[in-house]
Amino acid sequence: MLNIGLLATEAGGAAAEGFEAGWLTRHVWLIPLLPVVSFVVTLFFGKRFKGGGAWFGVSMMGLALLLSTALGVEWMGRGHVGIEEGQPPAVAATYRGTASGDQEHQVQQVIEEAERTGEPKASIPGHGEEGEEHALPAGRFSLPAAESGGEGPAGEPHAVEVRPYHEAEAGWFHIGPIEVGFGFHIDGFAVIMLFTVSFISFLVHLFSTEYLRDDRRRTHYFASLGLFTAGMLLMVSSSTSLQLLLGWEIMGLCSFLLIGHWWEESKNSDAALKAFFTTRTGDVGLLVGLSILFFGAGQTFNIAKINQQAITGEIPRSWLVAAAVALFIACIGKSAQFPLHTWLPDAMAGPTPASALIHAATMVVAGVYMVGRFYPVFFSAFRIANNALGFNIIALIGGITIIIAGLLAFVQQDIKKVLAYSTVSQLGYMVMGLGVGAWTGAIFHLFTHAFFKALLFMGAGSISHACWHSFDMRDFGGLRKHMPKTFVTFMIGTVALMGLPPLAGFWSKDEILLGAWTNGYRGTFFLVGCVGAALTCAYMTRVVYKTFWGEYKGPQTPDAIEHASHAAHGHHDAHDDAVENQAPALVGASAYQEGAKASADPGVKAAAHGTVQSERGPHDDEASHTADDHGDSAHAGAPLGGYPHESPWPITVPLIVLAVMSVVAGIINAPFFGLQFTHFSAIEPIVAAGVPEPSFSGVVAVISTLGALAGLGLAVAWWRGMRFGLDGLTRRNGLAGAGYRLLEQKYYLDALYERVIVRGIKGPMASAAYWFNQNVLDGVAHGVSATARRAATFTYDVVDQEVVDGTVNSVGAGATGLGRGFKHMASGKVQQYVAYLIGGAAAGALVIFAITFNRS
Amino acid sequence: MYLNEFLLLSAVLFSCGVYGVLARRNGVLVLMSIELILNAVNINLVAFGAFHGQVDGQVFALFTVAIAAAEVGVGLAIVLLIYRNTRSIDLDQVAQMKG
Amino acid sequence: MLAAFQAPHLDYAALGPEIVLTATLVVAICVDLALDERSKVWVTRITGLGILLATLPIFYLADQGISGEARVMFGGAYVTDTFALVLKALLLISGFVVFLLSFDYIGEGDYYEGEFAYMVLSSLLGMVVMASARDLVTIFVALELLSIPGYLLAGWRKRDQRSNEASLKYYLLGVLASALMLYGMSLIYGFTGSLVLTDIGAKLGGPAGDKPIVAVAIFLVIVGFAFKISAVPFHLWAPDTYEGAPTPVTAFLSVASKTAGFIALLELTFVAFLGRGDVTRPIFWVLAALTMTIGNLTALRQSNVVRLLAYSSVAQAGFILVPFAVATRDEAQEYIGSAVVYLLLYAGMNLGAFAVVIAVARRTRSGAIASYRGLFSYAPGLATTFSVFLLSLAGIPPLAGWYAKFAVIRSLFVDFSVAGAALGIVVAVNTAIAAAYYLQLIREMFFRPAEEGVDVRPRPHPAPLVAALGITLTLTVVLGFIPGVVARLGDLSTIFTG
Amino acid sequence: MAIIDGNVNLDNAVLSVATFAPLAGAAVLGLLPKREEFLVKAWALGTSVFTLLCGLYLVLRFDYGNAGAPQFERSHSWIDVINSNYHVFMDGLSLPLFLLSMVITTLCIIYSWDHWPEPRNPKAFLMLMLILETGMLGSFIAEDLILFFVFFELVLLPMYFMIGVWGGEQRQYASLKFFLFTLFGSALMILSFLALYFKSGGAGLEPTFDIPMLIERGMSDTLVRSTELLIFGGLFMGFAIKVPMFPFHTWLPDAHTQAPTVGSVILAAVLLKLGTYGFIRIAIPILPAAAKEYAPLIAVLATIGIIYGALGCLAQKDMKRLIAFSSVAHMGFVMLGIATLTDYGINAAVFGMVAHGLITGMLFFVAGSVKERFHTLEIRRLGGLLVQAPKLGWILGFCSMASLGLPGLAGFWGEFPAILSTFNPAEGLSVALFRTCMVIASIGTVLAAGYLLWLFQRTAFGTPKEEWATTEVHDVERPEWLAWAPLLAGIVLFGILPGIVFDITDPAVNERVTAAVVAQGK
Repeated sequence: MLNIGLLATEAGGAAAEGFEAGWLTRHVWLIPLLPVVSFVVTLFFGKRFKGGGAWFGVSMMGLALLLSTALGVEWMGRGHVGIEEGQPPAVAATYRGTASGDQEHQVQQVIEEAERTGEPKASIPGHGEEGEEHALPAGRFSLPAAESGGEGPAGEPHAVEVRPYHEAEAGWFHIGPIEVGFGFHIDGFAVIMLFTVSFISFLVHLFSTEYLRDDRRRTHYFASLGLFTAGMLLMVSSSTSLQLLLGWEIMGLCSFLLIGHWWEESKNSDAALKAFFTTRTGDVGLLVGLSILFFGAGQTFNIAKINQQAITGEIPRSWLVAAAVALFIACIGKSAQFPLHTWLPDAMAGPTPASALIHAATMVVAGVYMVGRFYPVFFSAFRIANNALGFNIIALIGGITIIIAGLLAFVQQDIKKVLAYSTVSQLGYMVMGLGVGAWTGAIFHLFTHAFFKALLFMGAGSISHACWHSFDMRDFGGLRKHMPKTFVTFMIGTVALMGLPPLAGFWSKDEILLGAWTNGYRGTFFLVGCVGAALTCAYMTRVVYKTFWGEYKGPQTPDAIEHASHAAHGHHDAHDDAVENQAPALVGASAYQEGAKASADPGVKAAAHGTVQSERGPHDDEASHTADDHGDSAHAGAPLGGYPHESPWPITVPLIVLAVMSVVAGIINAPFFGLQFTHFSAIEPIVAAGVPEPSFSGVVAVISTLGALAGLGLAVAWWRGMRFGLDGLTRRNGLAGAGYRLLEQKYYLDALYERVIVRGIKGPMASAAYWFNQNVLDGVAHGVSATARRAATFTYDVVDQEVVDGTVNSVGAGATGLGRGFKHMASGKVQQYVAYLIGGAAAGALVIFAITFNRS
Repeated sequence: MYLNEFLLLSAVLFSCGVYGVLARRNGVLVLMSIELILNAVNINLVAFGAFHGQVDGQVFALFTVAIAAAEVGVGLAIVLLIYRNTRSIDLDQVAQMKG
Repeated sequence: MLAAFQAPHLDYAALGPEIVLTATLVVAICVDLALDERSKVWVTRITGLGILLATLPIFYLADQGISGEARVMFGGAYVTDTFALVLKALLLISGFVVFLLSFDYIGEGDYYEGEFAYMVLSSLLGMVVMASARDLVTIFVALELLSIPGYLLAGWRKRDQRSNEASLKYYLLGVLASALMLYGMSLIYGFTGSLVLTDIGAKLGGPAGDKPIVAVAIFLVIVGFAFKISAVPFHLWAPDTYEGAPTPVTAFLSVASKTAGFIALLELTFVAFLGRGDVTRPIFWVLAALTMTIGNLTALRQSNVVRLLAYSSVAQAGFILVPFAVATRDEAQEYIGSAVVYLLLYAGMNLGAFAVVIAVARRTRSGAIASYRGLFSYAPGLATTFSVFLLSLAGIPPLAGWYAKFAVIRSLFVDFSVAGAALGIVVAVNTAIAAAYYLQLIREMFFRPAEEGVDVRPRPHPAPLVAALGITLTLTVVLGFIPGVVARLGDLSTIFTG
Repeated sequence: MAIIDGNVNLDNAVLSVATFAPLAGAAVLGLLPKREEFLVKAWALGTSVFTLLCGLYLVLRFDYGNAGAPQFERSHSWIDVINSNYHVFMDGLSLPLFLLSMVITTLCIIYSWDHWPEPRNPKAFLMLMLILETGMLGSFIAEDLILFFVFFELVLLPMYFMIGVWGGEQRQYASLKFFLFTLFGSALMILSFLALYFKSGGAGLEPTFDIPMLIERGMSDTLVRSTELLIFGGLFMGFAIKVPMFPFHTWLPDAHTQAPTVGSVILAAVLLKLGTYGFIRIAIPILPAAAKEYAPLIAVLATIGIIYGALGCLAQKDMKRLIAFSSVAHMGFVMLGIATLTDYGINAAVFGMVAHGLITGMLFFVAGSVKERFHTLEIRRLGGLLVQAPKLGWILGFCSMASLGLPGLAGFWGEFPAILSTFNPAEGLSVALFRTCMVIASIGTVLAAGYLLWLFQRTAFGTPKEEWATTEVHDVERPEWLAWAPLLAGIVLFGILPGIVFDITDPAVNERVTAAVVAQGK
């Protein structure tokens, strides 16, 4: 009756005839399980471990990384094995379609064939214990590269080797007539995501061991990291949409926990709330969309089935459109697309490694992943390959996001916020890529972006670690001399992000642009992409220049340190009062000063705890709980002599590894490297859906690179002092000034909205802004909660307490009033009683007489 | 037989009794008015008995007479009791309890 | 000229309870005369015993009667059928509980014990006779036999002006009501030529009953008993009398006397008047609706517990009238059953409520609702018991009262009609209103702290009172869970209709 | 006519024993001396544990392969004049709620061990709790309308006293409101029961109160439609007030806010379910045609309830009142599921009931413990709970997350499937209307996140307010752990393995509820 033996499912009966799934493919559940174990163990027993359970998490993630790498290798190898070993695949046909009209027919054939032969029913429905495996036979599909008119140079069709998927499902529960399964769907997309996520997560874990060494809630932090990773891994490997939702929401929870990790300050908890609330707003779309697809696809949560039916047109197109729009709303929320992007920069309130994780490989790419996963739905719904309108909502939102986020990045002083907007912008690329049909480009960009964005965030963390936990670029400068490793790796990340060849970003960005080019978006989204690339180069130049060039401008003496971190002190002390009876006096200004003196080696960190630790032992667990630190603000005493220092190995090693990846990740799909990425991109539903697969185009590459270089050149020139007569433009020219302010105020998305709603005053932007807010941005977290609270107060005070309650109460009052009236009847005088008696009798008699008299 | 005349007489007596009960403040007079009502009933019963040629009506009337005597006896006792306690037989004075 | 006197057939078994009661009455008077002041308590004991003894013939008869036929005497004027048996048992047991209540109440006050005992006994005798009376004369005699001692009992505390007032009001209105009733009876006799209910019933169904004046006559008879059951607008005596009379007497009046009134109404309605159901149904409909509603609403505003219970019992009468308001001849048994079920359950809970009032008054010497404040904190047992009765009166399951309410509501559906449905709504609304004032009392006892200066020491209660509480409490709780017993009794109570 | 089931075996007996054991325990408790407090507490705990063991025995003996069929059935003549029987059985619909009631009562007694509301009177308090338990248990197994009614109402009194005697400042108002609302509803309900009874007779059939028999007789086919609608209307009022549905919900926030902690827990965890259970067990299967007519109304009211409850929450300044209002929203999801009249919807509803019982019960426990420590529940005055009592704070966070429907925790399985099912209501219902409701209801989930997180942020995050800065606050204590651990475990367990509930309820929903609806459509 119970499905407790859930995960112990083994492929019941024979696997598909075409090939045999490798051991890891069949046991892929191990990968998400490891971080779950890490989470549970760390949460409940972490405090008993040395280091608060951090190293347990690191090792679990290391293991997960190993497994997922092995899985990747197995996956890449398997397809070849299947075919080379000569087991004739049940369906191994090569379609060469030339006319796009034929294609749909062909695809249907493929699917039908596949269904007939490739789907062994390994389980009897209703027996939850048994698993169900689907594995589509391998086949070779060849599809026309560009459907949309053969304009591009990539019109030549080329053969793509399709990787079938492997699916293992166990019964989870029954509801209604269907059995909902819990299982894993392994195809190239899932494999590459598993790898990326475990890779980044492992490095983030490692990085955090140092970065949050003395954090008070280190254990919680690592537990959350574990759960977060588990959520993402579960999501990318899930076979059902329900499970996808599960992973999706777990991430939402963990982002809440991580962003709000230092919840003592309301700024942080506000940001956490905002993140959760905004993404949750988008989730409405997910709930609705999944429901539509569930019924549309004949009551199934199975993603593969939904995709198949979306391709074959079994789901009515109107349903598909509704579902696609709904799902895309979820993507807007989760992947921080315009106009729900505002939570993401705020989310920088969390610890930097967590930001790296959120922004590089998990949370924010979940939306993109989801769209990619359900791509056949979107593809059919919006007719992406063959769109008469010339645009669709996905590409549009993506494009807008690229530009507006890119512009915002220019006016940020906080290095993390620049990176945050950069993330938003890059996510815009991915979304736009999906919108223009460059599926491979989008997920490839997702893959490469993970490395260099993680690198940049961790680099920023490293810088901040060295500079008294400031993230303000005005405090930096000239750091290339002090932090060579960080500098070099950061530079690599920057160049990768800029999309300059031959680093990773180039290859993936190029594919997206190529898609836009070949799929008929040459005049619009291709252009947007190039402008975006130029913007990226420019603002990253700004960051690099402000951080690494020039002179160091940060505080240099302990006095200044104390001053700088004074604000942070106030509440720390309050904490210590409450926490575990440790003497708060020990942690204070004197602690910092003494610590600074006592610490002989600038490389050994955490001198700030000198006093406390010397009393209780430097590695005492208790001490690290007490000692007041919140990572970011607590290591303020570290740099001696007034200058920043290079970070220790747990920080630099991840940087170096990521730098290497940022260099090589792009190459794997380079034409000269044999397009190895097709192992992961040429997956069954995508190919079947007829998503075009353009081949490399030199023209596009040159144009995009030129665009990027233009941006870079201008920016470098600017920072070298060439002002082009633009200096002070914002002061001189009203329009430019307004533009600047617009950026500075983040398009007034947050600020104006709050001002208008909360204060109920019509601001200077008056009706236009009000209209904008009311109609366009109703989802923005603050606005909704303010309106809701207002409405709630009204409903509660007026409707509930007055009307509904009032009615009830007045009925009661009426009853007692009547009672009072009747009470007067009994006056106490006996003859009055007699009168009532006689009167009643007489009246009654008369009435009765009259009535009966009439009748008779 | 003129039944209607008897009935009319009875009705008039009945009405007089009712009037007395309602209008008189004196307890004893109220008791007497009640006697009037009961006698109206008796006239009815006897008249109907005769009309039907039965003794039933007269038997009932006898019962009524007897019981009326008992009732009035009890009534007088109560009025006396009140008189002893309040030195008044004005029924309007007897109104301590109300509501 | 006398026809040869033929002694009527006397069924001594059927007259058993009456004979035992009469004998007890005689013995009590004699004993009272013989004993000196200190031994007067024996009179009460003998009376109590007599009442218990009087139930024995009922059990014997029940054993015979359930399968056998009704025993008819005096040409149909006196009938012992299952209906009579059930209600006689009810009356006797109620009477016995009243005795338990008054045992110490009368003993502790400076009252006349012997007289009290046989006054109650005579009244009880009248009631028992009423249960068997099936002609107008017998009904009238029974009514007066049960009423006249009642007038005297109400004024039992003769030095107390309130008691005098209670007595006077009860008396005056009672006499007037019986006068109206008699007038109505005389008219009915005139138009049907018979005093026996079955004959009247037969005639009223025919052309003789078609005259308007007959309808008026029926109404007047009903008014006479409407007074007895304190139906609005003939209820005004009840609160004052209940308040002024000694509490055990009040209990007696509100339960036994009211039951007797309903017995007469049941007999009259279902045997004699249903031929003119078109007349009785509207009368009872209006009476029921008015009685429930006004009784309940007025009760909301009371500040004295006894008055509150008085109005509550007015309202309860309204509920009992519901089956009358929709009664038809075809399904007569359903309606009689509902009313009987209500009477049976009502007796237990209402007597219990008065028993608690007596017990509380022993401590606080007050009947004000305010004096019940915080009762739970110093007398949790009494408070809990009282709430059981009150909630039962409110009809809250699983206390017995729910089935009473259920039974009358159910009767509305037997022959579904619009009028019935309308009355159903009235009943539903009234149930909620009634709950409000019962809860008000509970609130005082449970939710509020006791006032300063209240004697909060535990105090023992006299055994008879405890016994009375025990009996009523047990019945109220147990019958709530197994209402089938009462339902069965109601179902068995068939009135002999010739 | 009495149906006497000759097959009296141990299992059947245990079902009745489990139901009446608390009542018997309460009776014995009444005889124990009030001063022997330990004895009193131990006896009460022993009784509830015994009951729970009986329940567990039944859970073990339950035939899961046949969850839709009546099990442990027992029928004994009760009030034979009206053909009402003591007919009880357990099936997949009853089992989860039956067990939930037992568990919650036992945990409440454990929690109460050291937390007695003022005026302190453990004996009376525990007696009420045990009486309450019998009422709850009986309601979930009664298969006779009259029997159901008696148990349904049996619950009313103890709760009334619990609120009235041990409640907060406005306890008198709240308890009276609770009582009168419910009483009004049940008055209409009993009218409908009677109408069903009389209408079920005729054509050689004896009228009956027996629920399965009424379902079998297909009342929807024999009744005139207008009559049927009236009867359903009565049932609707009775159950909707208990649920409570908008706009009959106003008693709920008051009752919850004023009730003592344990009272709130029982009220939220079990009592509200009596209403929804009534819909599923009685109203819909007996009168499926009328249910279809009413379904749009129910759906709309449920949707309004979801939004309205959430808005109500956002306006609250008091933690407990906020949680109370959240019940309105959550029960809205349950009712929305029911309104679809589909397998999905009703399964979701049953799951929602269980989940809401666990989660909101837990939230009320936490609120009670916060109140005990800070003597206030005013959100403005609280803050930094995570600093002063981190475990308590995180439990609050956990429950908030569960309550807002986070997948992987129990709340999700009541919420998402309900939304899902609304997309595709039963045949014959307005698709457009239901889909609109679906979208609005899903917005409700966002609002839920809003108010719960806002609550959590304001109370648990940040630093303690000045007035509590020096207060010694103890973290979760042993009785609290003992009482809470099963609930917390349940929330996770049901969240991960929803099949535990769905697999039991699904056959029952199919066979006992939707079968009637589907048959009606043909």
